[in-house]
This record gives sequence, C-alpha cells and structure tokens, in this order.
Amino acid sequence: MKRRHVNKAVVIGTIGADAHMIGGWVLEKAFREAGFTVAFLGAVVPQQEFINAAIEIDADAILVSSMYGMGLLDCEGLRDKCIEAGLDDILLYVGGTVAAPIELEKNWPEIERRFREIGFDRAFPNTCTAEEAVQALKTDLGLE
Amino acid sequence: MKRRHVNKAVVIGTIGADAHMIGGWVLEKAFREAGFTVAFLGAVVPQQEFINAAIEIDADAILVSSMYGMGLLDCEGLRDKCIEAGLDDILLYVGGTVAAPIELEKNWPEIERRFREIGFDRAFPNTCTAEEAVQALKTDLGLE
Amino acid sequence: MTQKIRNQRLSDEEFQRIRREEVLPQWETGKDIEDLDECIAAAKELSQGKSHALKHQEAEDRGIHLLMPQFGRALTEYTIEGLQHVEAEGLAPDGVWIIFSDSYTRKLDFERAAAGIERSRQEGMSMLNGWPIVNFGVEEARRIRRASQVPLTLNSTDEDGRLASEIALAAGWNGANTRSLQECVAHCKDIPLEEEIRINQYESRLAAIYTEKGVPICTHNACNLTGYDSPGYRSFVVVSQSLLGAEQGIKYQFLENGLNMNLIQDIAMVRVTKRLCQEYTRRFGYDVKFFTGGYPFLGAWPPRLEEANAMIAWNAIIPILGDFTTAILKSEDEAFATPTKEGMAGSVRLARHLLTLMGTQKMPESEESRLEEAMIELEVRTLLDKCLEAGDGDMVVGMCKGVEAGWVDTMLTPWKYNKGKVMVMRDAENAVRYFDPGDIPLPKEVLDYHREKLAGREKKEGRPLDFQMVVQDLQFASILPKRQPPSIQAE
Amino acid sequence: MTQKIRNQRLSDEEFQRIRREEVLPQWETGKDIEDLDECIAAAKELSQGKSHALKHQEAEDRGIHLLMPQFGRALTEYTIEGLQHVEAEGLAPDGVWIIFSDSYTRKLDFERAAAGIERSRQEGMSMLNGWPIVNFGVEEARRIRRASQVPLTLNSTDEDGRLASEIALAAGWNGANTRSLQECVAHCKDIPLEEEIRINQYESRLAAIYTEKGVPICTHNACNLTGYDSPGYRSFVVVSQSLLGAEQGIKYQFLENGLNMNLIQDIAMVRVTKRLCQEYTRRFGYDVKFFTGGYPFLGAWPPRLEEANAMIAWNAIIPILGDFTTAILKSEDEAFATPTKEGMAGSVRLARHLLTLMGTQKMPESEESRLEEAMIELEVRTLLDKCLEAGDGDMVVGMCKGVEAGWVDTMLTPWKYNKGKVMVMRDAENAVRYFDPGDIPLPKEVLDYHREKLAGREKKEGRPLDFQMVVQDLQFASILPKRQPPSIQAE
Ligand code: B12
Ligand code: B12
Repeated sequence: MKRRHVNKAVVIGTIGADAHMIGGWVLEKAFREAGFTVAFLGAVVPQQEFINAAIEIDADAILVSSMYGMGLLDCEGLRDKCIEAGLDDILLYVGGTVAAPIELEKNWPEIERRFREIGFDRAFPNTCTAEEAVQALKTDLGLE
Repeated sequence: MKRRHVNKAVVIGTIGADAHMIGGWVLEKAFREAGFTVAFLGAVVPQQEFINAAIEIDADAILVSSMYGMGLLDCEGLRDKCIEAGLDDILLYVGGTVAAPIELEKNWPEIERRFREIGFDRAFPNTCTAEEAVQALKTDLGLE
Repeated sequence: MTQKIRNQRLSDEEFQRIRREEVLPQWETGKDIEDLDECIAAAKELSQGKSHALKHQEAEDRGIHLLMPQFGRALTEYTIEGLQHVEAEGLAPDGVWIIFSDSYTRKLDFERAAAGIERSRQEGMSMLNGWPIVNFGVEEARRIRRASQVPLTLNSTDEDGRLASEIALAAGWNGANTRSLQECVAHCKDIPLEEEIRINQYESRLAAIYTEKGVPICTHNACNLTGYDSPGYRSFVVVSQSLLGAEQGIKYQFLENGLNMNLIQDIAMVRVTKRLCQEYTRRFGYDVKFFTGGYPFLGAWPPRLEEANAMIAWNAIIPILGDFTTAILKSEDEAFATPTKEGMAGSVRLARHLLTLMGTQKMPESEESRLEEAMIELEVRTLLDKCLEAGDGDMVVGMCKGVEAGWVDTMLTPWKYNKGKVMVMRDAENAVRYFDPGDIPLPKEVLDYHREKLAGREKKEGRPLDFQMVVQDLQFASILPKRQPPSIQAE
Repeated sequence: MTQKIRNQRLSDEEFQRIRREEVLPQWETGKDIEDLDECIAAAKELSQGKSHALKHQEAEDRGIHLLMPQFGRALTEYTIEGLQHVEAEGLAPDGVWIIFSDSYTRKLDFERAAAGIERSRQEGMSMLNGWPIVNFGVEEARRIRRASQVPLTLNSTDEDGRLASEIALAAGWNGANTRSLQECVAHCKDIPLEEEIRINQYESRLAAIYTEKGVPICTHNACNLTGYDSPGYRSFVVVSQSLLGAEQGIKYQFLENGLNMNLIQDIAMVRVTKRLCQEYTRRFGYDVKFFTGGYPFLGAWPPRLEEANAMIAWNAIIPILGDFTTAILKSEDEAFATPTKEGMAGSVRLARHLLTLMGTQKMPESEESRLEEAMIELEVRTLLDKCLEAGDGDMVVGMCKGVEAGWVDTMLTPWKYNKGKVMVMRDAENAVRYFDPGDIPLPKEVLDYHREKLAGREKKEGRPLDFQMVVQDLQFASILPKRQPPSIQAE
C-alpha cells in the first residue's frame, strides 16, 4: 500500500449501537502515552462520525471497537464512506468481540477474511492488549 | 449357564491390598435389606478368603469390590481358584474403579471384555448404585 | 426537555394515551397487542405455575436458592432449543430464565434487527446478540413461553424497553424493569435522565396494571451499570429506582445487584440495599416485596475454561453465602460471545452442585461485615437524603439535580450527562473503593475507611497507588498467566 | 506385640540398627542408600531452592497461598511428563507436588509392583495407581527431582513407609510423614497401633536427622483417615501425632487436614488443630513450626466435569478463606482414576484464578466460628487430656489405651482394632456431627451442640433422622441429578 505522510493521530470509538467503551478508553490511554494524538469518540458511534473526526485530526488510522457482537454488520460500508470522503489510504482496524456467533468468534482466520473483504486492514480479538495494538499500528506506519 | 439351587447368599469384600471398604459396606446393607445372607469381609481381602467364605455360607455369588485401580491385576486367577474349590458355577461380579489407567476406566466395554476373559460374569462401574447391584443379582439368579 | 418530571403515578388516561400514540406504533407487531385486557387474560393462563414473582416467593418460603441463566439467539428455533437443553440439564424446576433481546431491538432499530434475522437465516448462525422480541411479536413469544418449564424474564435493557416489555408481558413472560439511572449509565449516550424516567414510569405502570389485574409481575431492579462501580453507588441506584417503581404500583421487585468480587462487601451491599429499599418504600407508604439476586462480575472475563469456571463458582458462592434468593449465572463463553446452550448448561450444573455441597451454609455476621454494611449504609443514606432534600421530598427531582451537579456520579459510562470525576480502585481484598470520590458527598468516615483499605493494597504491593493501577484493575480477572516452561529438561 | 512402646526418642544406635536390619533389606534398592551422610549431602544439593519446609516458610512470609496438586504414574517417563506439564501450566513457582506411590509399594509388595511396572510397559498405560519409588530406587527419584521446578513430597502412606521415605529423602524430595492413627485407620487392617507407632518413630527420626544435618524436612501430619470423620477426631489425630513427631526431633510439620465441606467447621477445625499442636508441643518443651493445608473432600466425587469443578472450587475456597498456607488439589478425574496431567493442570488453573479473584480475602471471626472452635477445642482437649492421664503423661501409651477401650473411635475403617461404635452424620449445613458418639468422652455441651445441629437438619428435611441418612450421606456429593426432559414440546 502506498502510504501518505505519518501524523501519529488516531480515531478511536465503538461503532453502531454498541455501548461498550472501556476497551476504547484503555486504548486511548495507551495511544496517548505512546505519543499519538487521539480523537476518542466513546461508544454508540455512527460511521460518519468516525470519518468526520479522522478528517478533523488528519488521522492515520481509525480504530473501530466492536464488542457487542454485531461488528461485522456495523462495519460494512465504512471503507466506501472513507473513500468517498477522500480518506483512501487511511488504515482501518477493528477489534473486540466482533461476532455474535461463537462459531465465528472462535474461528479467527474467517473473521479476518471477512473484515479484509470489507476493506479493513487488521482485526484484533479481545485478548489483544493495548500495548499490542500500539505496536501493530507503529509497525504499519513504519514508526519502529 | 446351568444354575445350581439358589441360597440367597453372597460374599462381599474388597480384593488385594485395597483398603477401601465404604462401597462394600453400603452393598452389605442393601443385600441384607433385600433378604440375602451376607458374608462381609471388609477390605484387603486375599482371593482365598473370598472362596473360604463362599463355601462357608454356600454363596450364590462373590461380589468383589476393587477401588484402588489394580482390580484387573488382583482378580486374575480367582475363577480358577473357584473351580479348584468346586465352586464351578458361582457368579463372580466385580465393581468399583477397577482400572488405574483412565483410558481403560472410561472405556467400559473393554473393561467388561477383560473381566469376562478372566471368568467374571459382570463388571460394574462405580456409578452403579447398591440397588442396581441387588437388582442385577436377582435377575441373574432368576429371583425376579 | 422542558417538561418537569416528578415521582408521580401516571393516570390511566395518560397511560393509555402513551400506549396508543408512543409505544404500540413503534413497530408493526404493536398492533397485535392492542387489547390490553385480552393480553392480560392470555398472560394469566400462559404464566400459570411459571410466574417469576410467585416462584421467588416460593423459593423464599422453602429456603432454597434459584438459578437464573441467560440466553437469547436471533431465531426462535435456536432460542427454544437452548432453553430446553439447559432446563433438561438441571435448570428445571428451580430456575428462572433471563432472555436477552438483541442490541438493535434495544435501540428501537427494528429495521436492522430485521436485517439481522434475515442474515442469520442466510448464514445459519445467530448474527444478533439476542432474540429480537419486537420483530417476532407476541405469538412467537408465546411459543417460547409454552416451550419452557420455568418463568421467563426479558432483558431488553436500554433507553426504551416499553414495546418489548408489552410483548413479553402479553406472552406470559415477566418482562418489565424498574429502571432509570441504571439504563442511562449502562447503555445510553444522549438521553436526559428526566426523559428516561418518563419512559420508565410507563413501563412500571404497565407492570403494575398486570399485577392489579391478577398477573403478579416482579420487575428487575438492577444496578449492573458500567460493571465497575462502587457498592454505594450501586445500592443508591437500586434504592432510588425502588421508589420510582413503587410509586407506579409495582408490588414485587427483584433486586439485581452487580457483584464486585469481594465476599463481605458484596453481601453487605445487597443486605444494605434490601434494607434501605424496604425502609424508604415504607416511609413513602408503599407496600413492596423485595427479592435479591447477585449479578455475576461485569468486568472482563478470562478467555479459558478453567479460569471461567473459577469465576462461575465464586459468583455463585457469594449469593449462596449471602443468602440472596437467586444466583444469576454467566458461562464459560463470557469472554467470547453470548452464552451457548452447552456453556449455560455447564454453569447450571456447576452451581447446582455448589448448592448440594453447601447445604444451607450462610455467611455469619462479623465485625468486618457490620463495619462494611455501616459504611455502605452511611454513604447511601447520605445520597438518598441529599436527593430528597434537593428534590423537596421528590426522589426524581433530586436524582436529576444530583446528576446535573455531579454529586451523583460514576466512572466509566458512555452517557454524556455523567460527570465522571469519580475514580474507583480495588483494595488488597478486591473490594471496590474510592480512589477519588469526585464531587460525591462521601461522609468523612466513609472516605477515611476507603483510604485505609487502599493503603492496605499499597502496603501489600509495596508501591504507591497510581492511575495505572486503575487501568490495570479493569482487566484484573481476564489476563491469563504466562506459561512457565520447564527450566531443566528431563534427562 | 509384647514390647511396650512409649513416646521416646530413638537412640542413634537403635535407629542405625533398625535401618540396617529392618528397613534397607526390604528391597534390593535399599543398598543404594546405605551411606546416610552421602544421601544427606546429595539431598542438600538436589533440594536447593526446592525445599518443602522453606517454601512454606517463604509463602507464610509473603502472605501467599501455595497450591499442591497430586500425581503419580507407573513409569518414570509418564511421571516426569505429567509434572512438567502441570508446572508449565501454572503450578510453578508457587506450588508443591504430592507424588503418589502405588498401593503395592505401600504394602511392601515389591514383587507385585515389579509385575505392575512390567505390565504397564507391555500395555503402554499406567497399570499402577502411583509411582513405585522403591522398585525404581534413588537414582530414578533424583531424575524426577531434577526434572521438576518445585518441592516434591511423597505420599506413600500405609503401615510402613520407611524405605520409600529413605529413598525420597535421599533424592532431595520431602519424603516423610508424621503418622500413627492416621495410617491405621486409613489403610491398615491388622497392625496394632503400638507397632505402627514404633515403625513411624523411625521415619520421624529419619526426617529429624536430615533436618539436624542441614536439610530441613517438613513432614506431612495428616488426618485424611476414612474420609468421613468428625472434625474433633481429625484434630485429635493430628495433635497427638504432632507430639510423636516432635519427640523424634521434627522441626517443621505440615498439618494436612481433611475437609468435610462446611466452611465454618473446616476452618475452625484447622485453627484449633494448629493452636493445640502449638500448645501441646510447647507444653512438652518441643519447638516446632506448623503450616496448614486443606486436603480436599475425601468422600465419593461426582463423575462429571462441571460437578467436579464445583468440588475443586469449594475445596480451594475453604483453605483460601481459612488462610491455610496451602490448598491441596484434586481433579476432575477423581471419580475415575488417579489424576491425569490434563486434569491436574485444569485444577491448578482454576485454583490460581480463585487466588487472583479473591485477593487476600479471609473469613472473619464471628459468633458462629467462635462457638464452633470452642466446641471442637473442648472435644479435642478432653480426648488429649484423657490420653495423657491414661498414659501417665505419655501420649503414646494413652492413645493405645484409648483405642483398646474404644474411647478413641471412628466410623468406617478396615482396621480391626477400631471399635466403630461412633456414627456421624451431616447437618443441614453439611457439617459433620455425631449421630451416635459411641464411647468417646464427648463433653455434654458438645454433644448437645451436635444434637441441636442435627435437629436443624431434621427440621429442614421434615423427617426424623435415621440410619438410612447415614448411608445416603456417604454419597451426598457424587450422585448426579436426573435429566428433566421438556414436558411440553416446542410447537
Ligand atoms: C463490561 C461489559 C459490559 C458493560 C460495559 C461498560 C462500559 N462502560 O463499557 C455493560 C454492563 C454496560 C455491558 C452491556 C452490554 N453487554 Co457487555 N460486556 C462487558 C464485558 C464483561 C467486558 C468488556 C470490557 O469492558 N472489557 C475490558 C476492556 C478493557 O477490554 P475490551 O473491551 O475487550 O478491549 C480490549 C481489547 O478487546 C482490545 N480492543 C477493543 N477494541 C479494539 C479495537 C481495536 C482496533 C484494537 C486494535 C483493539 C481493541 O483492546 C482493549 C484493551 O486490551 C464483556 C465480556 C468480556 N469480555 O469479558 C461483555 C460483552 C462484550 N457484552 C456483551 C453484551 C451482549 C452486552 C449487552 C447487549 C447486554 C447483554 N446481553 O449482556 C449490553 C450492550 C448493550 C449495547 N447497546 O451495547 C457480550 C457481547 C456478545 C458478542 N460479542 O457476541 C459480551 C462479550 C458478554 C457475553 N459473552 O455475552 N457490557
Ligand atoms: C473414600 C476414598 C478413600 C478412603 C477410603 C475409606 C474407606 N474406609 O473405605 C481413603 C482416604 C482411606 C482412601 C485411600 C486411598 N485411595 Co481412595 N478414594 C476414596 C474415594 C474418594 C471415594 C470412595 C468411596 O468411598 N465411595 C463411596 C462408596 C459408597 O462408593 P463406591 O466405593 O464407589 O461403591 C459403590 C459402587 O462403586 C458400587 N460397587 C463397589 N464395589 C462393587 C462391587 C460389585 C460387585 C458391585 C456390583 C458394585 C460395587 O457399589 C457401591 C455403592 O453404590 C474415591 C474416589 C471417588 N470415587 O470419589 C477414591 C479412590 C478410589 N481412591 C484412590 C486411591 C488411589 C487411594 C489411595 C491409594 C491413596 C491415594 N493415592 O489417593 C489409598 C488406598 C490405599 C489402599 N491400600 O487401598 C483412587 C483409585 C484410583 C484408580 N482406581 O485408579 C480413587 C478413585 C481416587 C482417585 N481418583 O485418585 N480412599
């Protein structure tokens, strides 16, 4: 992927009707500590809000948290909206307990396949620590 | 099998170096309640003692308990000794946690096969209740 | 919101108007329950021998504990299959179900719920995190009612559960909740407390009408909140809600107290909560029967069977030793997805066997428990009385003022009206204490007590308390230990 | 037996004579440990950082609990594989092993043990219920010692464990037990108590010699007994044994108290036991350090995973809440066979997570716990003092007289010298009470207390107590509930 300049800025929030925000809150702390600018949108965040915030802070990545199980449904279309908004090369990560059916949630390769299919760059299970998330983004941004 | 007259008498005991006797104690109570004469030999009972007691009370069956895992080893040769002593048609039951390896203990058909091979008529896992034991013997003796 | 809301019973006309204009039109299945009397008559028949309220009364009389597992799948077939499996494996007869609806339903987004149902059919898996009761409507809910042997209660908690509860009650389930702050803090983002209370006055009144007409309804009065709240705050939420429900005429309330994992503190919290619910409702002249339940740990769970079993066991033992009427159950699936039927059956078996093992063992009173109770009680009374003072005797007015001013406050919620100045932390015994009480009116002796307890942790860990510990505490029960490979190989 | 035995330290000459003439010749591997000083030197090196005694001291100082799982297979390879697996999965570093020998070894039937080893090789399965330490000898035992990261203790309990303990100690394990009545009642049939005590004076003296020469040995002083004994009897056995061990010079004892499943009673039993061990050893001028452990329920276990997990959890929670140094663990395999490595790893994970969840929570003192302790203490003191009186100040003489006369008695043992007039039964809280105290000198207030508690069960069950209940109690924790098929089918 051709990478734009790196701004060390991320958007974090929980998508859809999902009210969980503790994971995002922990991520926010970790990314700030690692020197990132963070737009933390909390929970119950519509797709468009992620994009608006990304534009506002000139984000390198949108970190979508989805805990309540409808992540696959809620994330469909986000990549298209990014492209529409001119954020063609922004990194899209998703993480959490993203799939309601346990058959899927325990079949991580299939989850990753599905998210790649809808334009996400990475998907993280909820055993991912905040430090691991920071590390992954640094790697993808060529920061370390 | 050709059955001799029925005397409603059983020998109960725990074989070999096995010190468990609670199961046998519970069986004793149940068989007495069901109208049987019982010779209860307690624990750590050598093969010959079972046979002596069986002769003494003219038993229909010897109920061998084996809990500590070496039941298969300890029971070998009992049928031969019975035949030697003229108890050709006495019923031989074994029950308890008869096999040390869990692979065997959880493979009950194989346990039964092995005990049949060494001349036992029935083998009971330790989930067998005293009432079930009484019922089985009554059936085999044609009492019900 | 300009309309000023008070703790006052809805008139029959107002109730009927809201029902007709606001609630039933929310989705097309609303029209199947237009005739309320017919619904009540059907519910009466369908809940025969399966009443949540009466089952709890019976359990109390017999001195036994009920088990309350949770389940919900996108399709009716899956849901019924799961209920029957778990009931056969030990839930029936001394159990009660919590059935989840999905989160779209809870946000009244019935279009997406419909899409989720469709998608679930296509994929052959449950793509929703619960059973979309509103989309399926009352006849399907009755089908589930008939398929189960025990009382059913609905968990469709969020801003507005009115239509879901209407359908559930009309199907002979026990549908209603006594909610206000609980919902704002747990699941909402933008709704003002006044509006949430208005919505729930309707739901409470609905439950009361069923009760008055011969179908006793026992509402859930919960304080699951953010999953990480001080026991004083939890208790305050439940007691204040008990007054709101009681005013609407509710006669039975199931006090569903989120557990924090410290045996003495959790039991103290529940005892204080029940006592104050009784005292305050009586003081206002209401007559309500309260039952208690322990809601399992609502923080992050460990993603492995054995650790999850430790959680399941401890979360059942606290309610049993605390003599709560009911132990609510989570399952080994908690870290991954809503419970599977196999997972829930496992929890039921484990908890049932604990009941066998423990007989009627109870936690005795001790100096420690009396002190803990006294501290929680003092905190909660202070808050309650401050509300009543600020509200001129009206709890609703007082609560709203308290939230606005920030002296009613908790830590981690998506709800924008919460000030969030409070910070809690675990002490060495894993009890939840105030690291920073923010603006809540904590009596000095309570604050000193919390500080002393936190100092105990500082001493145990040999390092000063800091914010990093607050963050770590959020995952204290979910991180698995690293493998320790043998340092010396066998020869 | 004509020889009169007293509680008196073996002389060095007598010890050496017994060693040479009675112990080492029991089997051919005895000759590899003839040089005791060499053995002690080797043990010193091998047990570096893996001393049972010092590990316990460290745990007490750090205020943590140790976990103590159990394992043993017919072949050394299988045994090592199992230890390393469980250590990697969470046992190391804060754990200690109990390694079983097989039952032939315990009965000194080394021929059959040899046949069992052979048979195990042929079948590719462990056909023995433990590791035959005597047949394998000291070098194999050292191999196991080197392969493990934590202290090893040997459980080869029966009439005569002297040679097994000699080999274990020489390999840097912790081998010895402080035993007398425990063994007679648990595993023996014909041996007189005098003879059992004589045998174990040797074993205790052996442990003391190692300790005196710089390898501190902490013996197991257990009261597993028949698995179903009154707490008073259990406690009496341990305290009396503590005096016997102390006289031989033992400096550390691990009090291994079999649990009966009632939280308050079990904790009271352990507290009283430790207190009286301290008091009575001091009274006789000995200086001994005591650690405590809870031995899991020794009655019939349930043959299913979830129920077994309930047992595992409750059996770990009692020691944790009771602040015992160590929680001994059983596994989900208990109803079927000696623990598998997977089963034990599971128990370790479960118990470790309970430690995480519970932090430093302890059971506080209460009126109930004080009363229970007072009752147990009164019973045990009465027995101890009666022994000392009958023995003219010599515990050994008194115990022997007590058993002979039947005022030292328990219910269900293969041991022919036990009178067996006592009958115990569970009360409504599953505490163990005297249904019939037989001839034991139970103070009236203790008997009244037990009667009152049993009356509570009578009331709860609504039927008079009878012998049938005694029988049922033996399987109260092992019978699984019947399946409850759905009475109404889904449409
Ligand atoms: C706490 C909690 C709650 C709290 C939330 C409080 C709050 N303010 O956030 C409350 C009680 C309110 C709640 C409510 C509900 N919950 Co909830 N809840 C949990 C619970 C127990 C822990 C979540 C948590 O806070 N973990 C701690 C934080 C620190 O970890 P985390 O969120 O996993 O985040 C970490 C990683 O996942 C990762 N991460 C997260 N997002 C991202 C994103 C990116 C890009 C990256 C790189 C990393 C990353 O980094 C974080 C730091 O390590 C989980 C179960 C569990 N996991 O144990 C269920 C769980 C998530 N809830 C669940 C459900 C269904 C609900 C409800 C619908 C009610 C219900 N039926 O139980 C409602 C939601 C309603 C709604 N509209 O959303 C389900 C979801 C099922 C599914 N996925 O299929 C779960 C899994 C429980 C279950 N098994 O049923 N819940
Ligand atoms: C209580 C107990 C003891 C007590 C025994 C007290 C006594 N006086 O009997 C004590 C503590 C002394 C003890 C000692 C030992 N035990 Co033990 N013990 C048990 C335990 C926990 C329960 C057994 C019991 O009493 N059950 C209750 C009675 C009523 O049921 P039951 O015996 O199963 O009998 C019923 C049925 O099995 C059936 N039945 C039994 N026999 C027969 C025979 C016939 C013909 C029929 C029809 C039916 C039948 O009917 C009975 C009524 O329902 C079991 C594990 C378990 N099952 O939970 C281990 C267990 C039997 N013990 C075991 C072992 C290894 C030992 C020891 C070697 C020490 C050790 N390493 O743990 C020593 C034995 C030393 C020796 N020389 O024998 C192992 C055996 C392993 C194996 N089979 O592979 C077990 C399975 C535990 C384990 N998983 O490690 N034990």
